[in-house]
Amino acid sequence: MATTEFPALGDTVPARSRAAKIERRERVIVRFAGDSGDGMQLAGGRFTDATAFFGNDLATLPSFPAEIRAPAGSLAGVSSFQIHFAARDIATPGDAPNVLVAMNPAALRANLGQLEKGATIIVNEDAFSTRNLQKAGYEDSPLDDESLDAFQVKRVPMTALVTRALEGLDGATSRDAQRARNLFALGVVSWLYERPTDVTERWIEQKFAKQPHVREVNLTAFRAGWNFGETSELIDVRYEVPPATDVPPGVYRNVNGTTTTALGLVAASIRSGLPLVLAAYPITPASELLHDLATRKDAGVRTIQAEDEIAAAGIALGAAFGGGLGVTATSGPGLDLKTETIGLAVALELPLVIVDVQRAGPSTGMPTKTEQSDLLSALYGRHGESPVPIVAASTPGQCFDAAYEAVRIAVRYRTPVILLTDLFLANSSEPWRIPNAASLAPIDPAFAKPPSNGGRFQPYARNGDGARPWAIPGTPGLAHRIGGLEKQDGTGEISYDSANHARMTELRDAKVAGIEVPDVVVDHEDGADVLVLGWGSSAGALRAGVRRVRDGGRKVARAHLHHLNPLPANLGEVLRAYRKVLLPEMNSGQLARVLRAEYLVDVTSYTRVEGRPLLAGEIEQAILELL
Amino acid sequence: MATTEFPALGDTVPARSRAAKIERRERVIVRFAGDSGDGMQLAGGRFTDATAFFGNDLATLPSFPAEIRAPAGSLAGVSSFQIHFAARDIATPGDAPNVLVAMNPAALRANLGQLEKGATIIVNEDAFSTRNLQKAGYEDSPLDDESLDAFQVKRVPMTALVTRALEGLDGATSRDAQRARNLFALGVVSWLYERPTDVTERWIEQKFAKQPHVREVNLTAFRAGWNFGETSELIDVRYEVPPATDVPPGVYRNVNGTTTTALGLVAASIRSGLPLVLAAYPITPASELLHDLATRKDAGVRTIQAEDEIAAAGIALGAAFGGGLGVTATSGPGLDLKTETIGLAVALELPLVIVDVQRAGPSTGMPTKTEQSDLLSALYGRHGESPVPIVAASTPGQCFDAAYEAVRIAVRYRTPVILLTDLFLANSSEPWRIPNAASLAPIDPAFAKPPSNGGRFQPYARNGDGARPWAIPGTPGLAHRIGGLEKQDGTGEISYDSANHARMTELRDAKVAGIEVPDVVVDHEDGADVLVLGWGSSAGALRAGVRRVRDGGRKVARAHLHHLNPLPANLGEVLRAYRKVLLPEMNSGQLARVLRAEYLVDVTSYTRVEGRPLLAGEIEQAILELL
Amino acid sequence: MSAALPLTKADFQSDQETRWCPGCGDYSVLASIQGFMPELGIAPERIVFVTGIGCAGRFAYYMNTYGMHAIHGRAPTIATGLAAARDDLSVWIVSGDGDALSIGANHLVHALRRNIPVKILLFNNRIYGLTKGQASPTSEYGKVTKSTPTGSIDPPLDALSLALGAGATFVARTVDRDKQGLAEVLRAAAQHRGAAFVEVLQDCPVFNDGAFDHLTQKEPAAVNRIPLIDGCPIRFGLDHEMGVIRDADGTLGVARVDEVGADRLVVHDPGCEDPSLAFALARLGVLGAGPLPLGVFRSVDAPPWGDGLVAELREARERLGDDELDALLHAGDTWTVSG
Amino acid sequence: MSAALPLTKADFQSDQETRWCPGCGDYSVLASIQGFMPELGIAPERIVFVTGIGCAGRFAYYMNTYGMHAIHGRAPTIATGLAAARDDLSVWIVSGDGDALSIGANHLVHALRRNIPVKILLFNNRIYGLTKGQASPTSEYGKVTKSTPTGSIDPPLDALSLALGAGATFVARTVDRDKQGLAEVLRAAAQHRGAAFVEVLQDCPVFNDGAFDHLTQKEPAAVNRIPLIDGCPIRFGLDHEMGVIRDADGTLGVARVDEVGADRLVVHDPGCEDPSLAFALARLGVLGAGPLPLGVFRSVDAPPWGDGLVAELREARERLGDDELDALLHAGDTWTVSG
Ligand SMILES: Cc1ncc(C[n+]2csc(CCOP(=O)(O)OP(=O)(O)O)c2C)c(N)n1
Ligand SMILES: Cc1ncc(C[n+]2csc(CCOP(=O)(O)OP(=O)(O)O)c2C)c(N)n1
Ligand code: SF4
Ligand code: SF4
Ligand SMILES: [Mg+2]
Ligand SMILES: [Mg+2]
Repeated sequence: MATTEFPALGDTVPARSRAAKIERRERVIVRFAGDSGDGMQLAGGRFTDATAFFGNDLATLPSFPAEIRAPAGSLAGVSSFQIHFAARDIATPGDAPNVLVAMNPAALRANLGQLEKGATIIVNEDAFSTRNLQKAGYEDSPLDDESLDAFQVKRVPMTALVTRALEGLDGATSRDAQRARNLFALGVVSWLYERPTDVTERWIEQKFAKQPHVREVNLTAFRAGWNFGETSELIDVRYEVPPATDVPPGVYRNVNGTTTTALGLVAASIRSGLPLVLAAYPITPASELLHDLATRKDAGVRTIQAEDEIAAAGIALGAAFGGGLGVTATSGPGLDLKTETIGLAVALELPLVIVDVQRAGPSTGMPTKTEQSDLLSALYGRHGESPVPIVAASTPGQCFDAAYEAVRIAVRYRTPVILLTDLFLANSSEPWRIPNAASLAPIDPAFAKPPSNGGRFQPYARNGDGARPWAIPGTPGLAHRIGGLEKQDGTGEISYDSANHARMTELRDAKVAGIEVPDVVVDHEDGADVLVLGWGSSAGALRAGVRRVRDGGRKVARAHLHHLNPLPANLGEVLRAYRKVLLPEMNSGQLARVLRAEYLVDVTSYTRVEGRPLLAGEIEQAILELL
Repeated sequence: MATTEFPALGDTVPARSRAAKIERRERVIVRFAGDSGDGMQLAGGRFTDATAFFGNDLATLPSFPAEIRAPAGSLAGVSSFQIHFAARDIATPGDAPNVLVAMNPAALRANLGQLEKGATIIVNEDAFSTRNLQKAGYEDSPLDDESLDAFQVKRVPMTALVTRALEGLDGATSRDAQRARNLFALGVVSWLYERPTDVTERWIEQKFAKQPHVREVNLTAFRAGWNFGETSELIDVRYEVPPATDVPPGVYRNVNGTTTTALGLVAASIRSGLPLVLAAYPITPASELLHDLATRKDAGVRTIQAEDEIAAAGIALGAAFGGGLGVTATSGPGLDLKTETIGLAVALELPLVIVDVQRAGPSTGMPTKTEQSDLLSALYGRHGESPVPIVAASTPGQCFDAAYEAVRIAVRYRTPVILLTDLFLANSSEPWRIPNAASLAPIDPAFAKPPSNGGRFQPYARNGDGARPWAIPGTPGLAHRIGGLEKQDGTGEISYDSANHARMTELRDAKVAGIEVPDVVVDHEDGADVLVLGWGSSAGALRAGVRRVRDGGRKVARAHLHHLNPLPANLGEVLRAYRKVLLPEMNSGQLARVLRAEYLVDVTSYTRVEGRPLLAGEIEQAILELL
Repeated sequence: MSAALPLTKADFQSDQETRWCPGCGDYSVLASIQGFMPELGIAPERIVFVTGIGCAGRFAYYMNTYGMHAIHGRAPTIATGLAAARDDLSVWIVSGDGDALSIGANHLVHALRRNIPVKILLFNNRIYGLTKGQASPTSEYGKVTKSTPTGSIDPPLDALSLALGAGATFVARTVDRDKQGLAEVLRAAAQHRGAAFVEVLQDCPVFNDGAFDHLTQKEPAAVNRIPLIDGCPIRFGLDHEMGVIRDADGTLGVARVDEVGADRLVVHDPGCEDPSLAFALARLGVLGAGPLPLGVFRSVDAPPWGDGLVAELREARERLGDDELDALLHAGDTWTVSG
Repeated sequence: MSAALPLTKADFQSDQETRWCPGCGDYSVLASIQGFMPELGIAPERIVFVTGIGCAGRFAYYMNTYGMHAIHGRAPTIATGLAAARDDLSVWIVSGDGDALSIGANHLVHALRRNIPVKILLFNNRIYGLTKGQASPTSEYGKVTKSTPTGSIDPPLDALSLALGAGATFVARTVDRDKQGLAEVLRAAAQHRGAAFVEVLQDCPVFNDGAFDHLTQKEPAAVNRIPLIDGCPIRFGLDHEMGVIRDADGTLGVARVDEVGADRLVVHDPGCEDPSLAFALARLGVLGAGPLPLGVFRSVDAPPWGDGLVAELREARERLGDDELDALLHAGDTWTVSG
């Protein structure tokens, strides 16, 4: 098999710098994989920062074991972090890794299937004990048979090397060596791709400023990894991935969708002056948003862990009634529980933002896997005629705009708004071009003022947007009572009148249907007669898939929806302008149903319900089949 | 104004039988209206029974004041009962009454608007006191101005007459007179339409067997009313509505949809041998089903008033897990709360029946008004890909079949089934041709048997229907664990595997899509190129509307859906066979969305969201506009 | 318009026609509360009534304050959100026994344990009124109702015991027809900083007529009401001839004072940190035919939920403008791509 | 196959790999319960474990009985339905502090007040484990967790107080590492006819490490465990030098026996009708650092919910065939239309 033997630990390697052959690469996909305890997320995160600094465009995708805690070394316990970086604008964390770092047999086995042929595998040889091999379900070591022939395997005795490196350090224990293996691996890969070391070292120094010992251990391990690359002949080529040039200018930061969603809400709160009250009940993956916002008291944010999702929705709605920016965040099962309260918000016509970080269903489903299968439930999951606007985020960075937009609509139109993101967006990261505050659209709460004329207040009178006054407690002269019973148009008093009910149903409907949303923009090419339409987190995969098709010299158009209710005014026209419309979704074709009903257009559904993001490759195939 | 003066109470009328002119009528609509306290529902109910016995076909519609208790004599406090009876098969409680019995000014005012021109109004003139007139918002008495000129008004001093009639009875109080006015009115109308008196008198005797005084009071009042018709010249014409001849032979009974739903469930329980466990949380109008089944312990029925709707669904599901026939019943807001548990049932693949007695939404809406606006929420109101079969009842009598069918599907396919009825079906009654037990389709629980071979039990293995085994606790050798997490195909063990999730999603989908449902039957006429399609309680109105159009010599086809998921296999073909498809719904066009998405057919929606049943007249109009 | 102080009962009466059944206990409670409100000296627009669904829930419409008639059982969640966003309002919840103890019990429990700054009034008529007469969690065992035609098989919940079990800092009980007792309890509740839980026994003449006659009809009331007075030995009866004592086994019981001696009487101490005393009193007369303690069972001062937090956050927010927002957005590692 | 009696621990071990974190208290509890089950002499297929969602919720998969891993907080409703349809099963609920006391508290309360024939085990680790470390309703005030980085502002709930407030007929507490204590409590719970509520204090080494060390580590445990023994004066401490007494104000406290005298010690009476005694004991040591009563707080025999009803209905049903169904369908006034 194609492995390079590493000189036995006995004969020491002279630490001379050697010039390894350098090859240029346009794009590279690296995946760090190990046991949950191996700190792969940290290694990946650091590598990402260095890469961002270096100026590559990138996209990352962490993958954690299922919420069930798994025994160390088992397949179920494997945790991985994938980064895709390139010299040009990229769209997804990538399909098949070019390099896999496998810290133990389970990590190797769990990830082998997704590697491209000829990929490089860097394994921690020391972890391939019989015990670990068994845990991973290996009869005998894959390092010793032909099973890895298709790959470039680099066997590195990381544990031994780290231990040796730490010998110099006094007080260093074997536990330290165990703990620091991930930084050794990070060092190796950083060397391999010529990542700047200072970024990582600075981070280590800051992070462990208060724990000098830990700091030293980590620094030593990281440098040992780098030097290993530098000195050993084991790895004979280095790869150069020049900085991206086609990225729009601006100040960037690397963020995942959870952070941007939080920032979008905070920005909306500050710009509108509305106190942000986030009420949530923990649930994977939405909990992260609660965790993030809970740290933002200094931004005036109040977070409340409610007793359940029903309470969380009620608390957010109560805050809105009081003139706050009421937000509640959850995932599938929690959305089910909030439906009755969302329906109340529809009747009350108060601003309320419901963030649904979608995960794989039905029922408890697969809580750590992604999916976009809550669309129909967001649209229709309430009894009665109960229209709710829906905004869907498309990339980690775009979550900021989506969250901000959701608030804008909720406040301007006095309505609950459901913001759909998903586990993939929440966890994966990309460089985000930071907007500046002043450029953000204003959000005016426009609270109702005390009547000058002393006239009778009409809580259900409507403005040009079809929105009613937001009259908050404490305002003299506006005291009024509202509830979930049908209301008299204008006065808001209880009414059981047939004609009035018909009219109110129509008014609620028209208000939502009339929300101003931008036209959908089509990335069209002359001659293209196939449109690839998408929504949500598949944006990246669709963009990449389309680009591959175009790189192959074929013509295809692309458009992505951020508003799912109401739909852009020009959408029908756009759909009819193409011979075929391909609509890939991570569900059984939910948006397709909506579009077919709305426009009677025979869109072609491409559905994958596998609890994973779509891949650029499969999209490319799907498109080619239509051309 | 066209009223006949009644001889002043002073000069007594000789009690000679006189032959009033008799006119023949094909169909008559009578509405009894009075204050909630006036016993109009009782009067109407008795009149209905007599009419049923007499052999007319009929349909009734009670209408109660909103759940808010209203002051006596106020408009909000008006309660009414409408009966439509005829010499031929009829379909609805009727649009505009020919006769209105108004026990007080409020009753008159509240109902006047719906009367046909020239209708007869029988008023209790004694109730037209200044106080009552004010309560009803009348400046001066409508009996004394021209406002009623368009009608035949019969002023009857009921209170005085009943009082006088009771004089003979010792111990009779003025309270008795008050209480018995409704039977007097019943007597008058019974005379007017030649209803058999014995039916009513027998009922009174049985009902008040234990209270001789009350019995006498009621009998006296009833007879007094009859004799009043017989003796006074006030009413100069009687109407004869000959027994219906085109009703299929069989044994009939007059029932509302609540009773038939209950009977359908009980029948399914007895035929299948499964213990019926109904768990519900009170809510208007679904509470009635709980009340009915709570009286059926002798049929082995267990009813449980749960702490909330979530618990009700969980209890029903728990009963199903234990091998019971788990049923839960609710209305709109309660359906919202059950969604998460229904989703669990989808994952567990256990039989469960959810009855949703629809009412006007959104939110609390109008709890005492009818609507069919929960369809989309029943179809899609759960996160994730979570398909659930849906059965919809069409008439009070048909609720029996619908309930039975829902159980059949749930048990055979091991799936939750949502049965949609509505407030109108639950409350209104019609003669029901009683099926006989032996003719009902068998329902076989087919519980899993202990493995003969001692082989390992596969809780998620599937049979030809795509259904899994129902292995109930207590069965040796089948002990297994199931839950809401995604399961390995076959073994049912927890699985996070992508391909398996895709496969399970597909299997769940295919199982529901593959449910055997009968083809939709079209009532077609040669040359008809317009199809009127309906679902749910509008069946009667559509049938009547279509008949009117045909009576007018125009051609139109009609079909009604009882299965909304899956839809009948031949539906697409049927829809495409017509130039236009008219789809009337008591919502904003929910089924229309489904059909458009499913078949890309441009169905024409006719929607009324007024919290009331559709009227034959408006359907007739809608059809004519399409012809 | 902001009603000029001093306020009158009229300032708290809305223009909505009350729609309860004739003789409903809710009328008395409404009148008492409207009559009491001026005492608070809080302008009507600073007062909010949040109610659940039920006859009791209609209360919101009749108060000329801000009000929300929410959904069934969820009023405490709405009130919690209101208290999380605002610290300048007087928030009141009105709920029924089904609303608060059946579908809404979870929210009640957590509102109490968090000690939300809100007054919670539970109108307990031991029946479901609005839905026309089903059993409620407080209906007696064996009770025949529309939903339990052969008698309920569920033992009833005791609202006070549950509230105390949840850690409520203020717990009281009164009856609809006792105008004065109601006012006293409301006064105490209004002064309490945290969550004040008040059970109001309320007659439903239509579906559970006379459930509390023994506490409201002149004659029996004098015998059956056990008034709880802070710092006083607990006595009751026509001439206070009865009293509450602690038996040898530690439980509470009633006895004739002349038989046991006045010094054996339990002295009422609502301020006691340990809720056990209040709990024992609650168990002394769980709703039934016999004598029942009325008044304030427990009143312990404790910081309300998130005390001062609203103000703290307001100040934080007021310091923030576009510049601070920009800083926030740029937090962490950033880099610049120049065009 | 139906395991032939006598049963062994192995008969209750499923083939599923346990997936808790190393050192999780759930392992000890699982082992104890699997070890105890044979005692019941009930065939595994007649036993059902219904669990909620959470680490505790995974318990169902590891018992070789029938089991349902339901949805979050709803296990009591499933178990209630099971008990409503079947009277020949031994039904157990396993739940966590978030599952039972946060989202599921309402169902817990009603299952207890109804006295459903089911054993309810609440694994209380005072944290949300499965969702990776947020505060739970039993987390201490001020606790720093992922969801409360600046410290929780919610005072904790006490599971036992809530259960007693709900009218529970059987209430007990034990700790994960106390194999014997756990078995004793399970034994008592198994014998109880109605709803038996057992709080199991459970260590979560990953997110709330050592929360109960003072009750599990040899040294402090001897000092901090207050064993409750039916009919005995309540004593504890290394040489039983400490005891529980009732203070003048009626509340319970601890004191040195030699100082107060043995005869002043409270004698434990779990069978007392009045739950006040048990409640006082629960308040004596609400979860904290100090001494804590362990064992059976309350055990009062009362008819379980719907006692005999399942059998009664079964018999009714068994009398019904097509003829009876026909009669049922024809009930009331009918008439015949002949063709
Ligand atoms: C989610 C939901 N479930 C059920 C109902 C129906 N409902 C309205 S009020 C009520 C209970 C009323 O009883 P209670 O709370 O005691 O108030 P009361 O009418 O007795 O004052 C119920 C079950 C509802 N409106 N919403
Ligand atoms: C409806 C719903 N909301 C939230 C969740 C997420 N969730 C799973 S377990 C859990 C709480 C776990 O805490 P606990 O009940 O104490 O059990 P533990 O893990 O500590 O044993 C939560 C919030 C869920 N699965 N379903
Ligand atoms: S039903 Fe009872 S509680 Fe409701 S308004 Fe009528 S009397 Fe009052
Ligand atoms: S998170 Fe805590 S409770 Fe859950 S398995 Fe791990 S140690 Fe046990
Ligand atoms: Mg009530
Ligand atoms: Mg926990």
